[in-house]
Amino acid sequence: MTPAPSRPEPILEVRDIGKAYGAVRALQGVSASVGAGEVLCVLGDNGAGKSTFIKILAGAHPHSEGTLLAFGAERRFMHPREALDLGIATVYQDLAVVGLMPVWRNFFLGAELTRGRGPLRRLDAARMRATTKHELARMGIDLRDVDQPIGTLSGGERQSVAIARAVYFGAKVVILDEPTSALGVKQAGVVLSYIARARDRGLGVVFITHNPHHAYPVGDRFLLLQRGRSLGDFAKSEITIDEMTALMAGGAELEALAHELERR
Amino acid sequence: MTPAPSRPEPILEVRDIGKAYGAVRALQGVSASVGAGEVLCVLGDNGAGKSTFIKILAGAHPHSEGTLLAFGAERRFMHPREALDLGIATVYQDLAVVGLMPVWRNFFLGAELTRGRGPLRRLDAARMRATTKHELARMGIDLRDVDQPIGTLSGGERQSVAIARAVYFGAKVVILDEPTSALGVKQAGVVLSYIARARDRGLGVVFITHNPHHAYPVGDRFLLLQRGRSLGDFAKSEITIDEMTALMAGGAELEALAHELERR
Amino acid sequence: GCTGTGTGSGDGGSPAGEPVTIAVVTHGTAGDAFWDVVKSGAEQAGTDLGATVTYQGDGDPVKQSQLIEAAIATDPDGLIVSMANPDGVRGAVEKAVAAGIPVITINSGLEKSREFGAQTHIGQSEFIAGQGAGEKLAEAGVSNVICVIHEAGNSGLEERCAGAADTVGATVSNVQVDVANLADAQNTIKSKLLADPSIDAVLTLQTGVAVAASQAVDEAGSSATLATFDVSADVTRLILDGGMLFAVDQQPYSQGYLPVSFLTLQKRNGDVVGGGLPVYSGPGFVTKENAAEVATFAENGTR
Amino acid sequence: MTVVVEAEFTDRLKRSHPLLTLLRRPEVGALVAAVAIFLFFSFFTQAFLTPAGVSTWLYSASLFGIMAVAVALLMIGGEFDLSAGAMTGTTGLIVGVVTTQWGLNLALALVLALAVALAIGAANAFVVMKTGLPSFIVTLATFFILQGCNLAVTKLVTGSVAIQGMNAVPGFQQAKVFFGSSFPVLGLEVKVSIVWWIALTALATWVLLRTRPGNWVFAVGGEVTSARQVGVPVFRVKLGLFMTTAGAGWLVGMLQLFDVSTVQATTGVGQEFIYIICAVVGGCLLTGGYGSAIGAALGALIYGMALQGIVFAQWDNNWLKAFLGGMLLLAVLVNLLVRRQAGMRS
Amino acid sequence: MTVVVEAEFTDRLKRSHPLLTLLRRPEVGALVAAVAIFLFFSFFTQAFLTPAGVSTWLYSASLFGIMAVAVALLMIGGEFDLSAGAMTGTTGLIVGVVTTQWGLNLALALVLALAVALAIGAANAFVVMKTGLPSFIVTLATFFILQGCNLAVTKLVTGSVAIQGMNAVPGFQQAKVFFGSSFPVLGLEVKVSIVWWIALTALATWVLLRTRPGNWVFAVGGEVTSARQVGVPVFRVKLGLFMTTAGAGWLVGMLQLFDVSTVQATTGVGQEFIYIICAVVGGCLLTGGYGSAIGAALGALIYGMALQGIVFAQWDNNWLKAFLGGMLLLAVLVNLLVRRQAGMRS
Ligand SMILES: Nc1ncnc2c1ncn2[C@@H]1O[C@H](COP(=O)(O)OP(=O)(O)OP(=O)(O)O)[C@@H](O)[C@H]1O
Ligand SMILES: Nc1ncnc2c1ncn2[C@@H]1O[C@H](COP(=O)(O)OP(=O)(O)OP(=O)(O)O)[C@@H](O)[C@H]1O
Ligand SMILES: [Mg+2]
Ligand SMILES: [Mg+2]
Repeated sequence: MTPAPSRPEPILEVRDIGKAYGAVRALQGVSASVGAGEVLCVLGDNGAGKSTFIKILAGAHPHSEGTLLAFGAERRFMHPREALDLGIATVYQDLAVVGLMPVWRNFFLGAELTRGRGPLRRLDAARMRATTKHELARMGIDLRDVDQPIGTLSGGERQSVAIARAVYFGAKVVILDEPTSALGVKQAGVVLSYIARARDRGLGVVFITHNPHHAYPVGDRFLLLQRGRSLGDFAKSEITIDEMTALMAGGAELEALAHELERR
Repeated sequence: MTPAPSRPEPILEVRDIGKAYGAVRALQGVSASVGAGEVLCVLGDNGAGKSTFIKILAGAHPHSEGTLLAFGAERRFMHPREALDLGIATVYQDLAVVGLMPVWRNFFLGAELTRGRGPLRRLDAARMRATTKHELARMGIDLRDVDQPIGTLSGGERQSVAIARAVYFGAKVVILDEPTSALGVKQAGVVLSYIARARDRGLGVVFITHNPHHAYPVGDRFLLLQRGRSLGDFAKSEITIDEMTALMAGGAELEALAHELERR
Repeated sequence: GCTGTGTGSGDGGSPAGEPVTIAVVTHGTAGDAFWDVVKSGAEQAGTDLGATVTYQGDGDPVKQSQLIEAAIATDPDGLIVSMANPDGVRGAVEKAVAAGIPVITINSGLEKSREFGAQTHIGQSEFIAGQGAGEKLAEAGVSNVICVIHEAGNSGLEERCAGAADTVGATVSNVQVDVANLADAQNTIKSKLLADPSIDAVLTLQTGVAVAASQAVDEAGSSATLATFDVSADVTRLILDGGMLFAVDQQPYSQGYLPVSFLTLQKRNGDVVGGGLPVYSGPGFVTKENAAEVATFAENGTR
Repeated sequence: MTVVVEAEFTDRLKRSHPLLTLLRRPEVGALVAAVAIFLFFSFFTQAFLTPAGVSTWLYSASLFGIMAVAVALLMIGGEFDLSAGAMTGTTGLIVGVVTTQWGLNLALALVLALAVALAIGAANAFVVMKTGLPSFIVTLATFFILQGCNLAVTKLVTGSVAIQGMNAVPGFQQAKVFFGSSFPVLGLEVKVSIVWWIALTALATWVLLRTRPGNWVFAVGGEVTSARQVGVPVFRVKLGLFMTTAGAGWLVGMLQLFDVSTVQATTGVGQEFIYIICAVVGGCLLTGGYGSAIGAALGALIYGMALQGIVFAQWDNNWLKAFLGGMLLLAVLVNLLVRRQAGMRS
Repeated sequence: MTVVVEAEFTDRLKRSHPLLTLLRRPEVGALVAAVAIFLFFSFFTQAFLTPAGVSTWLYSASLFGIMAVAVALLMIGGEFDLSAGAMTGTTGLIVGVVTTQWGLNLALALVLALAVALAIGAANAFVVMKTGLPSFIVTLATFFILQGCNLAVTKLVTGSVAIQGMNAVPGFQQAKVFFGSSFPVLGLEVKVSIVWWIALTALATWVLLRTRPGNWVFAVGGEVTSARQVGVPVFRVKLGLFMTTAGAGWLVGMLQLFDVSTVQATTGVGQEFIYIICAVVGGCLLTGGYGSAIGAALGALIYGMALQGIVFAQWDNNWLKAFLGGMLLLAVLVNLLVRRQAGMRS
């Protein structure tokens, strides 16, 4: 688990990358990379630019400064399709599901299974239903009915669908934006084990979370963002969980807080 | 901090309450109560019915079975307005903000400050802006501009606005549905200290979370839900954090999991 | 009203080369087959006489008034107005008269033309035309007539039906269809014929609807007599084939052509034509006898 | 390592009769409303159920229905096309003008008109997608432009505002077989447009429910950002939808042209809302992402039956619009009621 | 205990010129488009800038504008009212019929028409809110019903399709002072409707931006569940908006009636979309929650200027619709461009 002295070849790499939304500079001068079999955790305060960072990697927004390298070649994704085609699967913070569509259609959206050929090529609904049910069951979610609109699921159930989908389709890189935030203890555990397993299968994983207890066990490298800028990109050997927590919390007030809560 | 032998008079109480959405029984036979100066934590898996539970308390959905007592009188809220008027303020999981409206208008929505009287009664925009800025600053969020549409804030920033609003307006009871899930370490700490302070001021607090580490320090009573049913309503003295975590995770697999993550 | 910017003589041949601008504002909506021929007539007169003619139309009296006032603002040498709803354009017309612009009314509004200060009226009111059609149908001995209104609430069309009902001496019921959907207009007429087999005459008020009605009569297996207002190549063909009894021809072309030439003459030669009395542009009937000669004109879009 | 999962079902599902699943289809309300209107007019009028009567309202419904199905697809995909009505006029006028005035070969003229329609559809899609303006506004502009051009160009070329002499064009009778003929079935005179209507509804249903592009239509209409994020080719899907609608406009234009063998400059104006009404009565959401082709076809059937039924009933024609309005309201209310009964969320 | 907060600003904001804040108002695009159209016609036509010309297009704009402002409020509140156009006819016809046919006192007739309008507005709101049906469909049904009743009742009572003899009604001249008069200002003949228009725009702007109900309008249009959850009286707000629109319909009905002293059964039909166009050109979102009253007024100004400008320019009126369509597209594109320049998200 200790980082190998020679890091794997990066699959995704950004150099001095930046992004502005109109007048707001959401991200500037951030550099980081993730290799095969590596987990890059992105940590930071609210509004630090984490979602913006992964949206650039996922092709949801093109970056406005710096360079992005995917598999060694410079790229500027204009459409998520381009990233997906390279094997980069993403779970967005807002999940990217279509509320009115059944769960199974959401699961396979954009990568539907088909039967037959030519004009008779049609959806293989039975297989998609079964796969969806199975993949969700593996995450500890037993849905009564994969035909119900995904909008009627609870927040955590929806998140689980999005994660199961990304893991199922993620070919080379899986990007997860706060996947555990809405999850129960059990489901969060399952997601973490998924991340570990994806890593072990040689996938690169980019994992955003606010919970140092979720990040530290699975992460190999930690990118800390603050107000759109990088505080550094640390290997696990370079930082302890407590240092990390302190950096994320922006000071030592946390200890005081813990006492505060108990006082009445 | 240990629960007093005699519990305070309940402000909000439910008995055998239940709710069905069409064919889905989201909640059944749940009883619990919260008194002044008490924190009731609601814990449970994804889809356990936590959000449904608080939506009943908040008046967002009327319940379909059982009884709800507010301040000793039986009620069936048909509109959130009715709950608000009794001094019950809620932070919904989906935040209840209007994306296109400026932050300060969202903060005061439904309870706007005004100046002048009669036909000249008008919004006191300056005071609302200042208050918003101040209340958010107290939570550790420094917004560049309270006039920007709240939809352009990051997920956590938006959550902070919703929480700050509920705490500011909560007169008797504050209900929080996973308020810390999208928050950074610092902001989560601030929210917890808010809960503690509200409790100390004699407010009742209903607090939903997936994080036992967030729940245990501030909670007085713990309602555990599973698949729409109650696993029990425990006082803090009756349960330890580890028991609680185990109950929430539905077993002892968690230990195994922690090891799993480290293995490569 | 005289803009008097011109250099005087444009083309040496014409009696007077003085530039003349004439504004036409009717209550016809753009694309209406009848008013389109009026427009053609007015524009042709403009070309023939070397006058500039502008044409506008709107069926809503408020909007028509606005168009008239806009026309007044351009200070034309003459104004031509149709008055389906005389009260509605009264203010605007009187304003033009007060501004010294000679006004001629056309088509409908004969009764009020003089009162409002117009010099003369050209054309024939829709009601009179309807009466003419009614008489013709009465000659054919019909007893149960439907009158097909292709634009709900259009007062001109209502007047035509009312006029026909006035003289036909038979039951007349109005049927509404949508001129923008001829295929469905055909359905509606067919439905009506099926619902009431005693219907023995169909009076349409527009050429396209007339064609649709002839098919509807065929498909419903009805033997109803067909008649229409206005003329087109298809209608003359129907008349020649015996599929239609007659077409009322209000000669819209002259309703456009004549007032423009009158006003041009007045400007260039001081002639005030009509002597304060109305000029009737109709009535004309196209029947099997004269259909062949009318057909050639109809193909040019001038009938 | 595997996380052990118990997937046993609890008693949280009250009931789940298979019939109920069927009852939750979007078109079920429209079906009930259609049956009600059918029974009503069958009962209260003489001519409604006669063979001639049936073929009249079926034909009436088919012309609305073809467009309604296309418009429904587009609406499910989250867009409107207000130029759909005027398009039926434009295509008819193109064929009319180039054949009667310029003597072009009829088959060529048909292809030309189709090409123009598809190009306009593509232009709509292009402007909507590239500018992000709402399609309601963009296609409203297209509608105005088409309406103006229909009139002005027709007038310019033919000197009048309607096409005359279509049936003298060589090949007219052959083309009429496809677009304007009718044939007897069980004593009914069935117009060929009814065949087109049924075929297109079936095809659209199949595409929507059983193919990938159909899946994408729901996705782009339901949540366009999400669809884009999971890699759905949003632009291509919307382009296809706008072009389908335009193509349907061409088809209806031809059906009308060859039926009455004339076309006027005002053809189709105002019809665009009828298509939307049919789609909504048939259970499509105005906000997109939900609906069905069969529903839209049923919506058109309701509209056609009501329109002709009112005539059969010989009600005072001046009230026509008021009756239609009342029926529209009734149909959507029945629709709502049925869906609520089936335990759906509206 | 207090959490220490450093609220210092970082360099994450690129620029924040106060002018930019102004430039982000919804109506700014419409303002630019209006200026462009004004300059265009001032430059290319003679009559546009003459006093008579100005008062013509101002008057034309004012009638659209009054409704557009009301419709814009409703649209910001997340609803449509397609019966708004027919309502101008209904109210005018009510006054016309009861005074000229039944001899009712004019003042009473005015109040009666207003009451009917408000009741219809309330009925719209009621059906929309209680059934959850989209207002687009509900008010479309209302539109049909009004259109049918306008025609049928008018014919029934008066025997024709227009009201005649209004100016013989006692009190007509007095009422005309409020609704149909005009007075000279700096050489312009200013119709009183222009005063109404400006006053209503100012009032609507004040209500929207400076009062609690205005705040709620944005909220119910932007996110109705959220609004309900924070205690906004959603029903009351929507009720108020529908009634405001109906009331504006009454006002415009009266302005038209007393201007030309007649009203036809078809009055207002088809105008409802022009109001929506004006609101959208003025920067309102079709999906609700965003827009401005001034913007809608500017949209109406653009429309009025274009409509009359085309007349002044003496372009062939067959092309009128095509020009209007082109201008509509241009106006929304300019709008978009300006807003993008100002760094807004569309
Ligand atoms: N579409 C947008 N338009 C304008 N500003 C935006 C937009 N999206 C994000 N921002 C701003 O950019 C900054 C970074 O946002 P981002 O969503 O990347 O934060 P984050 O690190 O993911 O926060 P969180 O932990 O709360 O999810 C925030 O200040 C936010 O207000
Ligand atoms: N509007 C709805 N219609 C139908 N079913 C619903 C609806 N809302 C919730 N449900 C169902 O009710 C159950 C309980 O949902 P609820 O949102 O209360 O769960 P939760 O405990 O808050 O979960 P989470 O931790 O994931 O937020 C879930 O199974 C969900 O699918
Ligand atoms: Mg984020
Ligand atoms: Mg929840």
